[in-house]
Amino acid sequence: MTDAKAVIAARAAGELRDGQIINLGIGLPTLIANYVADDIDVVIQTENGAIGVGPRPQHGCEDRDRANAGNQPISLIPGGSYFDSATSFGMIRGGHVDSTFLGTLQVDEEGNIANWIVPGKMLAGMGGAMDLVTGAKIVHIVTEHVAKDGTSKLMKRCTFPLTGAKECDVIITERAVFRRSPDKGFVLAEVARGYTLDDIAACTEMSYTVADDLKLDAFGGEA
Amino acid sequence: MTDAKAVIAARAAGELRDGQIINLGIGLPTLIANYVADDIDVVIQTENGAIGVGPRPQHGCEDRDRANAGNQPISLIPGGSYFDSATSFGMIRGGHVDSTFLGTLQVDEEGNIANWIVPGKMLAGMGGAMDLVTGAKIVHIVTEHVAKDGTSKLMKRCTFPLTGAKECDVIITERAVFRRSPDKGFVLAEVARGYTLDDIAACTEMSYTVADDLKLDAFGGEA
Amino acid sequence: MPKNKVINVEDAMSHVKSGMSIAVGGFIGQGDPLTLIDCLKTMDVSDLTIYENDGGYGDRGTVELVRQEKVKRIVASHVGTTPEIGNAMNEGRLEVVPTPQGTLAEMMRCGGAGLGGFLTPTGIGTIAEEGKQIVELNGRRFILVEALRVDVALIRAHSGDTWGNLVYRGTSRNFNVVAATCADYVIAEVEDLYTLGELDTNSIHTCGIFVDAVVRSNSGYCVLREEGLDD
Amino acid sequence: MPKNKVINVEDAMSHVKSGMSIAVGGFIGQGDPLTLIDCLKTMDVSDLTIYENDGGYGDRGTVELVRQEKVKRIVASHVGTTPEIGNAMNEGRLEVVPTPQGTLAEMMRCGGAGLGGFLTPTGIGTIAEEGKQIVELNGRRFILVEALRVDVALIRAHSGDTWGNLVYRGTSRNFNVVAATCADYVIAEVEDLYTLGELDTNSIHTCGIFVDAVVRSNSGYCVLREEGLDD
Repeated sequence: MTDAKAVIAARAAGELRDGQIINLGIGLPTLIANYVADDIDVVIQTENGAIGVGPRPQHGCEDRDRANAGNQPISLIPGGSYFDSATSFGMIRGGHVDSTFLGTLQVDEEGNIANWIVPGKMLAGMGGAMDLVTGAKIVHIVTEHVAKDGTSKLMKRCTFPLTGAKECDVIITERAVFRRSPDKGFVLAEVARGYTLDDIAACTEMSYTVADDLKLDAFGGEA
Repeated sequence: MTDAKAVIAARAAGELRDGQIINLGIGLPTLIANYVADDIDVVIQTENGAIGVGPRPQHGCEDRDRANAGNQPISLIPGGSYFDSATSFGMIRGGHVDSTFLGTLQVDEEGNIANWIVPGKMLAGMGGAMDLVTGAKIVHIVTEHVAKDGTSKLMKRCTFPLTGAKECDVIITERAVFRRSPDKGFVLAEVARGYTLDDIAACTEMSYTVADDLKLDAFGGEA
Repeated sequence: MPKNKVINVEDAMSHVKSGMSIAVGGFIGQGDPLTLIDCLKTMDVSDLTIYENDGGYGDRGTVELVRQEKVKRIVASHVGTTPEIGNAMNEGRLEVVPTPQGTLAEMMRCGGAGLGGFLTPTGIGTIAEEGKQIVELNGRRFILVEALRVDVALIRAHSGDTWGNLVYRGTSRNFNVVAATCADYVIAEVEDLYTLGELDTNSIHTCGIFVDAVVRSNSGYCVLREEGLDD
Repeated sequence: MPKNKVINVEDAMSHVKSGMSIAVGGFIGQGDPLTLIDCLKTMDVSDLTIYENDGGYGDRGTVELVRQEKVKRIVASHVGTTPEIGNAMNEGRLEVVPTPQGTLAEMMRCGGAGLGGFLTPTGIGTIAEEGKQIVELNGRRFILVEALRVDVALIRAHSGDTWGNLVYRGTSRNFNVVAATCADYVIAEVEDLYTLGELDTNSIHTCGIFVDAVVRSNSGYCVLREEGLDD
């Protein structure tokens, strides 16, 4: 397992708890569903209006009226159902979704998230991300640790327009896991195989402290 | 036809226009459904969560899960359906109900309505009346012209707490019909059989003007 | 597989403690959660605040909790169908806060949907304005009503599955839908219980995401059904 | 009997005039009212303001009206699935107002429900605050968002009856439900049309009270269905 995205998705799946309701953002976060442990049952909500999202339907069974927010065909597990957008965001904003996993452009030491617009580039829009980071009980940012130009995506202060202020609870990269506590800010909890504490310090712009029970070789890399 | 309530209900039914959505208050207004003309189709909404209210079901077919806001058993006409309270008041407040007919304790020359509480007497509550007078496009007050003590229910100024301010559009009693215009206030449009202009003046406390095309012997009494 | 939330009524209702706020579904008997109310009658709780359209019908419904002096305050649109509530109020044993029906429904929905409040034209120029902030937008005046969050919700559905997906029947849907969304702990009694996947995915009225415990309705409701209705 | 609202698409769409505001249902192709959009493409209208979650998918949807320069402004949560909209914006031919998805849905619902506005925590601390009134309640800050009313709504349902009762299918329900409530004139295209009384009274998603015209979907939607979906 050497692909960074696969490492991140697999580690993110380890955050899941039995019985949780989760929402997975488009792209990398969607991959998390592939790594859910056998003894864990989670229920996946998609903000365009379905809950209990199951595997991709068998070839030939795709249906224009059954898709997720990324327009990929879906099936429902037993107990799943469909609803309208106002109800969907009532669930999300109302704290009925336990956990969301979102990719990002930037995240900073205050927990600010910037993942919807790069100034000067083509506008896509925030979609449901602002509602998700505001409403979900636990907000996980899942992202590669550094940008393509080598700079840290975990910054002192986001420079792009924010998606949410002080909303990020957990950051999961292919190199480390950080958890934010109300008094101490982000705390480095885990370092992936193949990285040292110094490696993480060198590629992380934001301030953080190191957990007393820090786990080294915690995930990823060659087992 | 000498019973005042029957006269009022029959005259009120004459206000209905084909295709209208209407809501009928509990008590006297409910009787209006019995007088709808054959060539008029109206759709009745009840605020507890049904539309297309039809006749009382046949004896033995009453059902605890199918009733109106007055707890009377209902049936639905084809096209009718059920919904929740938030949706129901979305319809009402949102102006999707064309016309409501409500009884009252008092109504005054400004169009103020007081129909939910008599100070010092047992409290019942406003139910959905405040929403109905605010949201329905046309608000009809259907009421006996005078109270049991002989005083006019059509007052200069309501003395009981209001249900709605300046919301009444039409007043229908067993003696007369008044319509409120934005500039002239209430205008006497019709006088029932058996009453003269002087009779109406004598039993009406609120100010009003008389329509140019006033109809005398317009309804009620012995035909 | 989504969690099985079916438990017995006593275990579910043990979440109700003295001093709590409770949203109750139903409309003068249509869809009232009578199994849950019957259980509450046997419990040693007091000082409850009830948010409900009404107090029930005749001597059946939350009015029974008022008679037992378990309730200190009821926020409702109408209590005229339960004379005992008016008596309790007049004797100073109960506070009643009359609230327009649409406003009460929207308070519950708003709290359930994570909104802080809403602007309604209902009640402008009446005592419903009292103590409320008024906001003027585009020349119209609105009452700012705060969203409602409560400790527990008690609701009733016709059909349900083990995860708490619910389908109501006829006019018994009413306040049950919004009450289900605005509480920290939501208990639903259901007449007909189905295994997962039996209910139509396209026709669920309350999603199981909102529900914490599913309880089977007992015969209490059926007895009421046989009583028939007044006219 | 409730009114028969089934008319042909041209008569229904003749209510759309230059300069109007239009709410459009659908979500990147799921439930987009393509029959109505196809008709609009043939009409001589301009300066439209569109409220919709997105601009469609690829080159199909309201993006087609943007290409024709009929649209001056689109209020949406996401336009990333229709590059042509980004191009039009960058070239100054179109104004795009990005709006959080939940806020946009609630704006439509609020306008349809006769409310003046609502307080949302979504977007606090972001540019979504800009130009908006902030209301503090119980120590929390909320954005006051005004309700949306528009001239026309264009929506699509799977099944409908002649009065305009609608049933959606799967995730094609989305914004169609709220868009149906907030317009002066609501046009619904339906794939399957039923006579009154054929749809389940307990499972209607949009009540006919909200709908002004019912139009049969043409094959346009089916063509899209055959195209399959991207991954």
